[in-house]
Amino acid sequence: MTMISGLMLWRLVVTCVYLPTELIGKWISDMINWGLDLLFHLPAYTVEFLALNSKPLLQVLILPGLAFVLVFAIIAVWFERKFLARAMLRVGPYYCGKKSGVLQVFADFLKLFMKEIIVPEGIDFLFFAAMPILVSTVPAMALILIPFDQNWVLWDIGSLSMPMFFAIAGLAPLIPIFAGWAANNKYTFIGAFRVAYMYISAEIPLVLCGAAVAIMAGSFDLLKIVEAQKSMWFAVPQFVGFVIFFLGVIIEAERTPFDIPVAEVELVLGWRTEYSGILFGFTMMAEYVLFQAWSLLFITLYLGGFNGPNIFGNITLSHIFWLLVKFVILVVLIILIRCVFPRLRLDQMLKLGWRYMTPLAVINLALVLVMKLGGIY
Amino acid sequence: MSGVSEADLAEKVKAAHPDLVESSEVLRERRVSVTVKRDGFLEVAKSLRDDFGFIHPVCGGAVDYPKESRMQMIYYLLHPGLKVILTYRVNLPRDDLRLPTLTQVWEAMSFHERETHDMFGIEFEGHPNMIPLLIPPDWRGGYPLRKDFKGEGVE
Amino acid sequence: MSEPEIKPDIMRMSWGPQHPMSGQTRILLDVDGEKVHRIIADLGFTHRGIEKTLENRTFFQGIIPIERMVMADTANIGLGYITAIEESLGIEVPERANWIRSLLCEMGRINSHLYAFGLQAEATGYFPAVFLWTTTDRTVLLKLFEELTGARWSYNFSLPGGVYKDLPEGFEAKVIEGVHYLRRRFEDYWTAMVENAVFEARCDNVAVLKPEDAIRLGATGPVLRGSGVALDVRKDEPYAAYADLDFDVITEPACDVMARTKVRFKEIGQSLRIMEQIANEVPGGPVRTRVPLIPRSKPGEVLSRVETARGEMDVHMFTDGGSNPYRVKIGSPTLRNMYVFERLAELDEVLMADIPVVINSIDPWYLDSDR
Amino acid sequence: MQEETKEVKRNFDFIPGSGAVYGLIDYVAGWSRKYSIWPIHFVTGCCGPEFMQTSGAEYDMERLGVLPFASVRQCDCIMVVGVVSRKMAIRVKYLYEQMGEPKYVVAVGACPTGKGPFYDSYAAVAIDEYVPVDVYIPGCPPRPEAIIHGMMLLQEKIKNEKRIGVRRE
Repeated sequence: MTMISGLMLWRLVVTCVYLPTELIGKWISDMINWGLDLLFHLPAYTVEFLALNSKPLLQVLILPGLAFVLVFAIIAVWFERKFLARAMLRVGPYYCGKKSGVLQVFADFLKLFMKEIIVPEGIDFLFFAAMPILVSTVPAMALILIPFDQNWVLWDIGSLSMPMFFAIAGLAPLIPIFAGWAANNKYTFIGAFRVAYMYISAEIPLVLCGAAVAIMAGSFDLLKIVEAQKSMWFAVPQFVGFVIFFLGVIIEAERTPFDIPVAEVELVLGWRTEYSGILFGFTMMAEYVLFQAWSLLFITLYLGGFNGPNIFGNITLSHIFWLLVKFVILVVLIILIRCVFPRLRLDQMLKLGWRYMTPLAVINLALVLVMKLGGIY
Repeated sequence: MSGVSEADLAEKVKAAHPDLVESSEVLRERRVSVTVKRDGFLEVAKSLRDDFGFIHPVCGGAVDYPKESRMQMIYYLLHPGLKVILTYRVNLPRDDLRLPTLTQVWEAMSFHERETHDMFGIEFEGHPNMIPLLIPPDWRGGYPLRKDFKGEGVE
Repeated sequence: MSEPEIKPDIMRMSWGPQHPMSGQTRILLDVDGEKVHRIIADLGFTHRGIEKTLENRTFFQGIIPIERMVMADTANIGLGYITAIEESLGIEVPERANWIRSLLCEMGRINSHLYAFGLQAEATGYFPAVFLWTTTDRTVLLKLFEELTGARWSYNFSLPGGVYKDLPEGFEAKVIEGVHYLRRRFEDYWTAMVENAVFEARCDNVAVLKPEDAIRLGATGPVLRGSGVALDVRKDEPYAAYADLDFDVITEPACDVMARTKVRFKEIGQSLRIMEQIANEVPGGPVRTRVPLIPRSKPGEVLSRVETARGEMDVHMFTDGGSNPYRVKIGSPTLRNMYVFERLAELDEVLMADIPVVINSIDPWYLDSDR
Repeated sequence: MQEETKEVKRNFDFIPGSGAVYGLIDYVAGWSRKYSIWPIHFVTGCCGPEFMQTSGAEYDMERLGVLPFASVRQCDCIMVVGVVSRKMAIRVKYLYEQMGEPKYVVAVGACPTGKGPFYDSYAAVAIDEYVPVDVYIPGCPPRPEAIIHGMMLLQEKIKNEKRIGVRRE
C-alpha cells in the first residue's frame, strides 16, 4: 500500500461522513419549520378549509356520510343472516321483529353493548380497545371520495381522488394486524399475519387496474372517470381489469372464498378472537364498512358510477338512485358467492394473487395503452 | 375359505416355535388363538408378522382373572389375505405385570397399550410415550377395569 | 397430562375440546409457520367407562350404553354386541329379522356418512350450503327410523333373538320413496362438493396415505378403502343378511382426502341399492324367537366383527355362566383411525389450514374411541 | 314457570322516579338479551347430532335468535350437550369462567343433569357440581322440540331478570 492511498483514504472517509449529514441536516430543519408554521397558522387554515369545501349538512350527515354507513351495516347484517338461512333451507331470525327478524340486529348490538368487556392480562388496554374503533371508522373515511353526482362529492380534491382512496383503503389492513398483535394470543397472532399476506398480494393488481382505468378516462379524478363512462362502461373494453378488480373487492372485503384471516374453522375468529362486548360489535360492523367502500369504488371505476337514464324529473335524484341500485345488486351477488364457494387455503390464495392477478393486471394495462395510443377507444 | 387353512395355520405356528407357544387352536371358522409364554413373546410376534403375514393390527386388551390370580393380555391381528383374526395371548401373574411393548412390531398398538396401562396397570417396557390415554390426568382411583375396583375414586 | 417436550423453534398450538373443528378432543399441533411437524391427539374427554358399565348390566340392559358409543349409526354398533350375545348363548335368528337388521344398518350407515359430509363441508368453509343440507336430508331417514322403531337416534330395535316388532304395513313403499329422494339429493352433493373447483383445490393430494402404510398403521373403514385396500367385514364375514345381498366394496386408488370422500359417496350409493333390494325382496316369516329376559350364559368367549360406518368394530365377549358378561373388550374403529391421523404429519406434508379437512376425512367420532 | 318476582333493592332507590327508569332499563336489557342468546359451539357428548338437527332446517333454532358461535369471549350461554366426563368437566369450568358477565348454562340431555344411562360409571359426572346450571333439558337424546322449549324457558328467565344496579348486601 503506497503513501498516496493513506491520504486518499482519509479524504474519502471525510467526504463519506460529511456529505450525508449535510443533506439530512437540511431535511430535518425543513421539517421543523413546516411544523412550526402549521402550528401557528392552524386556526387560519381550518377556517379556510371549512370555507373552501363546506358541503350542505345533508351530504355530510346523510348520504355519503354517517347515516349511509350505519344503515347499510345494519341492513347488511340482517340481510346476510336471512339470505344464508334461506340458502340453508331454513328461516333465520324470525321472532325478533314482528315475524321478520328485522330487530334482530338491534337486539344483537344492544346485547353486545351491555356485555362485560374481558381484557386479557399482559396487554395495554388503550391500544387493545382503540383498534376495533379504528377498524370500523378508517375505511368509512374512504367513502367521502366517491362521487354521488356532479357536485355531490364530499371531499373534492380533483385528480387526487383515486390515489387518495387507495391510500386510505390501503391503511385499513394495517389495523387488524395491530389488533391481532395487541391481543397477545396465538390465534390472533397468526390471523393478523394472514391479513398482511392477503392484502399485500391483493393491493398491487387493484392499483394497476385503477391506473388502467385512469389512463382510459384521461384523469385520476373519479368524477371525470364517471363522465368518461357516459357512453360505454369501462367494464366492456377492460374486461380483464373488471374481473381482477371484482376478485380484488372480494379479497379486500374478506368475503368467503377468501375470508382466510377470520377462518372460523382453524383460527376460531382470527384476529377478532379476543374482543368481547361492544369491541366485538365494532369488528362485526367493520367487516361491512370495508365491503361497502370497495364495492362503491368498483362501481365508480367499472360500472359507470351514477350514470343512468333520467327516470325521476330531477337529474341528481336519478343519479343517486342508479348508483344505489348497482350497489345493492353487487352486494347481493357477493353475499350469494358466500353460499356457493368453500374457502381457499392461504398459499392457494397467494398463488392466485401473485401468479395470475398481477401479470394479468399488467397485461390489462398494456392493452389499455395500446387502445389509448391507437385511438381505438 | 374353508376351515382347513386355519387348522394348518395353527399347526404351522405351533411347529415354528414348539417350546414358546403354549397352545394354538382354532376357536371357530376364521378365529385362531395362540397363547405364548412371556419370554418368547416378542420373538413369536416378529415371526407372526414377517413369515405368517399378520400385518394388520386390529386392537389390544386385557382380561383380569383374580380367582386364578392371573391376567391375560390379548392382541388382535388380522391377516388381510386369508381374512383370519388371530388372538395373540400371554398370561401374566397378577403380582408382576411386566410385558415388552409390541410397538416395535406393530406400531399402531401404542394407543391400545396406553389404554390397557390406564385400565389394568400392566407395565409395557420400552413404550415410546407412556402417558394416560383415557383417564383424567388427576385420577388416583386405582385401575378401573380390574375386578377388585371399588366404585368411583378421585380424591 | 405431561405432553412430549417441544422443540425450540416450534410453536405448539392446542385446539382444545372447545374448537369449532376439533369435536370432543384436544389436538396439539407443533407448527412452524403454516407447516405442521407433529400431531398429538389428546383423547379421553368423553370416556364414560362403557366396558365397566357393561359388566354391571345383564345382556338385554347392555344394549343401551353400547348404542351410546356412536349416536350417528347406533344400529351397526348395537348389532355388534347382539351378534356376540347370540353366538355365546346359541340363539337362532329368523330370516326376516336378519333382513330388517340389514335395512337398519344401511340406513344408519347413510345417516353417519351424511354427518361426515356435513363436517367435511364445514371444514372447507362451505358452511352455509352443504352442511345444513345434510341435516335437512337426514330428516327423511329420521322419519323412517321414527316410524319403524319409535326413536330418532338410539332405537335399540334389534334384540338378542331377532327384531323388536315387524315392519309396519306400507313401510317398504316409504323406504323406496326415501331412496329415490336421497339418490336425487346425492347427485346434487356430488356436483356441489366433489366437482367444485375450490373444494377440489382444498382436497386433492392432501394427506396421502399409501396402501402399505394404511395396512401397517391399522386404518379401517373408508380410510383404508380410500387407500385402495378392499377390506370390508360385510363381504369377508357376512353377518345379518349380507350373505344374500349383492353389493360391491368400493375402493379408490388415489389415497388422498378426496379419495376418502369419494369412497363415502359411492358407499352411500351401495347402501341405497341394498335398501332397495331389502324393501323389494324381504322374506316373510316370524320376526323374533322367544328368549328369556335374563338369559344365563355358558362359560366361554366369542369374538364378533361388524362393519360400522367408520370401520370394523370387534366385540370380544367373555362369559362365565352368570347373567352379566364377565368382560367385554370393544375394538373401536375411531381409535385405530386416530393413530393413523397422528402419523399423517410424518407420512405426508400437511399445512395447518389442512388439518380440519384431514380430520374430517378420517371422520372420527371421539365417543367411539374413548368408550 | 311463574317465578315470584321478589322485590330487589336498587342502588338509587331513594330518588323518587328511579323505579320507572329501572323498569325501562330492565325491559330493554331483557328484550335484547332474550332475543340474542349466542350459545357456544361445544358438544360434550352423544346428544351432538340432535343439537345439530335443532339448528337445522326442520327445527330452526335461529328463529329465536340462538346462533351457535365459535369463540367463548363473545358467547353468553354454554349448552352442555351430552355426557360430561371428569376431564371434560374441568374444561367446561374454564369456559364458564372465560365468559362475559350475563352468562347462562343449559344442560341438554339426561347425562349432564344426572349421569343418565351411565349412572354407575366412574368417569361420567353431573355438570351442576362444576358450574351453576339455569335450565335442565331431560331426554336421551332430547327431541329437538324439547331443546327449543328449554331455550324458551331460558328466554323467559332472562326476560324477568333484574341485573342493573342491584344492591349487593
